Amino acid sequence: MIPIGPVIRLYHIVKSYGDRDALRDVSVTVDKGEMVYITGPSGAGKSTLLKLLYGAELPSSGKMLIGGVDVSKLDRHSLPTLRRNMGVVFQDFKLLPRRTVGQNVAMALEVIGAAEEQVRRRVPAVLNIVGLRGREDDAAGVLSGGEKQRVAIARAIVNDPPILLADEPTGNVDGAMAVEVMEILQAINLRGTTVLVATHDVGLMDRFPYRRLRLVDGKLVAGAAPRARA
Amino acid sequence: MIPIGPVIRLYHIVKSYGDRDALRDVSVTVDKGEMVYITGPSGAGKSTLLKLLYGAELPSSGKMLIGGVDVSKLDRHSLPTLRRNMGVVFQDFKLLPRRTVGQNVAMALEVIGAAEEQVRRRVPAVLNIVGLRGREDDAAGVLSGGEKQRVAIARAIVNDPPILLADEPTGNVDGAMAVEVMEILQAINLRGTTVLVATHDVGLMDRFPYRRLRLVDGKLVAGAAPRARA
Amino acid sequence: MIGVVRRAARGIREHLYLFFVATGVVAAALVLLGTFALVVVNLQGLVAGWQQDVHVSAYFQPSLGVEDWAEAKSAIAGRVEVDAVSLVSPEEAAAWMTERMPEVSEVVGELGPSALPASLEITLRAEHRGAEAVDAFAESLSASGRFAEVDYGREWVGRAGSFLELLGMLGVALGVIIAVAALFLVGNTINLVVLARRDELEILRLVGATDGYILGPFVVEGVAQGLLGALAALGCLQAVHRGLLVQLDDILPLAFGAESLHFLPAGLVLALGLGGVLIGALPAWVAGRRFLARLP
Amino acid sequence: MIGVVRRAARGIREHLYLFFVATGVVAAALVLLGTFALVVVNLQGLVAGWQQDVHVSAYFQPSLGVEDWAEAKSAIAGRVEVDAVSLVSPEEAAAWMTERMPEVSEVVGELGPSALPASLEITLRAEHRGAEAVDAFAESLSASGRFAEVDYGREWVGRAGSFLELLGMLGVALGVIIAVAALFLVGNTINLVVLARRDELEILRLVGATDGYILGPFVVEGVAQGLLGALAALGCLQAVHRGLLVQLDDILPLAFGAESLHFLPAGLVLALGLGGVLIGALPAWVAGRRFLARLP
Ligand SMILES: Nc1ncnc2c1ncn2[C@@H]1O[C@H](COP(=O)(O)OP(=O)(O)OP(=O)(O)O)[C@@H](O)[C@H]1O
Ligand SMILES: Nc1ncnc2c1ncn2[C@@H]1O[C@H](COP(=O)(O)OP(=O)(O)OP(=O)(O)O)[C@@H](O)[C@H]1O
Ligand SMILES: [Mg+2]
Ligand SMILES: [Mg+2]
Repeated sequence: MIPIGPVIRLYHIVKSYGDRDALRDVSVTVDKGEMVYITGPSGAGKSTLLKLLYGAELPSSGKMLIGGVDVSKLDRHSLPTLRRNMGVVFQDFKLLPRRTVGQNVAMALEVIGAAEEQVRRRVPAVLNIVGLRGREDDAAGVLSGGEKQRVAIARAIVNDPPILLADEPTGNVDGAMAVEVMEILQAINLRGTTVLVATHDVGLMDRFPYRRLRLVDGKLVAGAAPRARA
Repeated sequence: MIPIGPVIRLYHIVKSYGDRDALRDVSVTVDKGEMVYITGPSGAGKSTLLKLLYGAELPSSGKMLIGGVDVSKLDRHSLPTLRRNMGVVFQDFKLLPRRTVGQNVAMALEVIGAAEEQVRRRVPAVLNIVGLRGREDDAAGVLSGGEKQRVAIARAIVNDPPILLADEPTGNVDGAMAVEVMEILQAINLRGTTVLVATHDVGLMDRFPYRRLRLVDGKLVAGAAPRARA
Repeated sequence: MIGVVRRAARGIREHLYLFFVATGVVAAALVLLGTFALVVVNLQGLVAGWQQDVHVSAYFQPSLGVEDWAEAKSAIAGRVEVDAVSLVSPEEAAAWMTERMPEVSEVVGELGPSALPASLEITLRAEHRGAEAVDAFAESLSASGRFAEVDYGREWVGRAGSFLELLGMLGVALGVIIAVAALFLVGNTINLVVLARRDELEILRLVGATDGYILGPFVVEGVAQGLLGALAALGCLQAVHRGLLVQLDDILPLAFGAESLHFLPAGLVLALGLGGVLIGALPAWVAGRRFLARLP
Repeated sequence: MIGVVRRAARGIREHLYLFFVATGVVAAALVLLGTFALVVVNLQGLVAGWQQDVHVSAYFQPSLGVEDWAEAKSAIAGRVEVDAVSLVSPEEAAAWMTERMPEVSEVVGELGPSALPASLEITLRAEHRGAEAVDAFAESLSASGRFAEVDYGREWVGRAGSFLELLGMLGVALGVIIAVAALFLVGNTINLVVLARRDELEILRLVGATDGYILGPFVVEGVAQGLLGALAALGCLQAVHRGLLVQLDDILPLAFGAESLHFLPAGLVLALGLGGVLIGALPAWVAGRRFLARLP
């Protein structure tokens, strides 16, 4: 893993909802190929930070560059391009309950126009990685919480995105499975993907030590810059 | 906490979905006023067990008594009575996103016909307990994951139910908050409420030691009977 | 009771869009039904008006005199079918003919005032203006032996009568089609509204609400939708009616004689309101119940 | 392209209920429009048939003879307004009168065959049967000085004409009302369908789908809804048509003469199909786009 310059740069980002500030003056740099935690207590702004990165929200002020592109004022027609270059594990999964596990995962390949043959090959492969081999044809809606979470992870990694954002990807799985999930993310990171993981599992962060961006009440209190430069 | 006999009794409960068995021959007794963990890996059947208890699913076979009433074949018109005597923290929260936090919590009081004055008194009180004082008028849909989870807890405890079922109530909160949540559940248990908590947080179970019903692949592998009798 | 209404009001506020869609659909359904009723009521009035032109002319035998004429007139005036009878003397007949048929006026003039027979002009009551009733009536006059000829524009009676019958049938057929379509459309909409609010129903049920507790405000909202929809529909219908009146100002007198377009009679207006409440509340109740029945 | 259709098929399978609701609403809208068109087409045919009864009778001056009559006939036959002209000789007129007005037949008989004037019976082309056109035509005949009298049932011409005009206006008014209601109803339904599928749209957008990728299958589903709805509507309309034919079998000949009920002309059937596709696909596109525009 050779850092080759920043891929994500945030300058003085503020995000307010009415009179509540979810993020206050956050400036962060993430290098290409880095793996970074976003941590902090409930309501600190972790998910909000990720939402800004995948364009679900626009910052109230400040500037945001992803791969050199200013995404702080991206119009909605450029968003799909940004999102095709990102895998996102949503905190609430965002699966389609009536589609099968396989179809939910395939979705991320279909929207980028992947060939059918590639879909047939990749989908079972990633389901195998997250331990859901054989569940391909079950409706996503009937899965257990932890199973849904793993489908969400499978969908986020199926098209080998350059950037992976994971919002509490181990919140619904037991300790052993959480370690497995972290190992999956680590393996992806080792292949060159930039990985941002929002989590509050201190044990896990201790076991897999990477830089921690710590948010408290919307303020970044630690980990603003890559370790080498800090 | 004086155990005064079993309030929940399960005899050879089986729950199958098609050819998948979520629960296989589970027999369990829970005493009145007890606090019990339901644990096991992802997909082991924890949520399914709770769903049977609050009547969201009927068992495929076996017998289930709650407070002496056979609920294994309860018709749907008797379900409301059962549910009014239970607080449930759902794994996916089940909040109404467009209603305010206060309204979501008040809902559990309104359905039992509580007086308006009681609603005005109890709702802020429980929101205070779960650390959401001042968020009463925010729409539930805009809350962070951990905040939603705490609203769900507040709703489950607002009407002081004799039985409390909590499905992974600490999955979306950080360590310190998880301890707080456990302390809340403990306090409620100390007031006489029977509490069942599905969780896979081993650290928490070690810190708050109660009986553990351990499910693996739908089979109960430990903790079938209260400690005193086991 | 107050609780139900308050919860219904909250439901409306929270789902304002859904409420207005449902209200709009109820209104649209009622506008269709009401417009249809408006047209039927007016066309029936129109054709019934034409039917008033149906007269039976009974020409006396030349052998009868003034006294016989008067006697026959009062006898016929006493019959249930008869609305009015007037006697046309030979002089009046000649005058009428001279006016209406100028080409034969000379001939009539040459023949003198009593060349044409005296006759009775009989108007029948509305219930007895059907082709068959008129046939039977004319037959009975002929059978009395007093008249040389009984005449009543058989063709015209038949045409207006069967047109009225046709309108009646069309009215029933179209009415049924429109009513079925209206019910179907409102039912569907309410179903979709229930679908859009499925989470709410499911969650209420999970926290221990009874079916009645959940359905109560739903039905109240349905009543509100129905009432508002009916009001909106009446407004639209009034506008249509006014618009037509203005447009048809110069045509109407020709087609209707002195008559004008009617608005719906009060009974139908009331029916529209009640219908609105019904097609607002009933599907809400049915759809809500059906959805709840599927929940555990 | 194949991908879009396949995804549309999947969308239909996954939301079969929504698909059939939308199709049903399109069908209901088209049945309303089609029934309306059916009624208008047939009533217009009916009243136009009545208008054919409009004849202008022009009675020659007594001073003119057979040759003048023939000359006038061919001159008038050459005019653009005129469809057909026939000459009624005094003998024919007498025969007609004897038949139609038996009460004066004796009188006519006494006067001999040439007592009545010769006349021309003129039928006008359909475009020239309006009250004003007939007025003008009659005027021009009178002005020629050849005729002692020009007669044309002014009242009847006016009545049929203004009834036709009334129908036309009613037709436009009702057509607009029904069309607006239909669009409103279909639009609402599709909006509700989009609402029911909002999660799908939102999630597709979140994983990087473009608006086009999301809307494509949506519009294809709309086309399918429209086509199926139009087919169903045509089936219903045929059934209504048949049903009316059976019901009206005995009434029609009286009201229409030899005529019968028409089904919609091919052009209107085609319009119905296209209209179905349009009101199926267009609101799907509009509603989908509007919903997507609100998503980040
Ligand atoms: N749309 C919104 N409107 C108003 N407030 C919002 C909105 N979205 C988020 N917030 C608030 O912003 C704060 C940060 O939310 P965020 O979801 O980023 O927290 P988080 O760090 O992810 O917490 P958790 O660990 O509980 O998921 C919370 O207090 C939340 O209530
Ligand atoms: N309606 C259903 N149809 C089919 N399979 C189901 C259904 N509900 C649950 N299952 C399966 O039953 C198993 C047990 O599910 P359950 O939700 O009880 O697991 P859990 O112990 O709560 O897991 P987690 O910790 O991930 O929440 C899972 O494999 C799940 O996929
Ligand atoms: Mg979060
Ligand atoms: Mg579970």
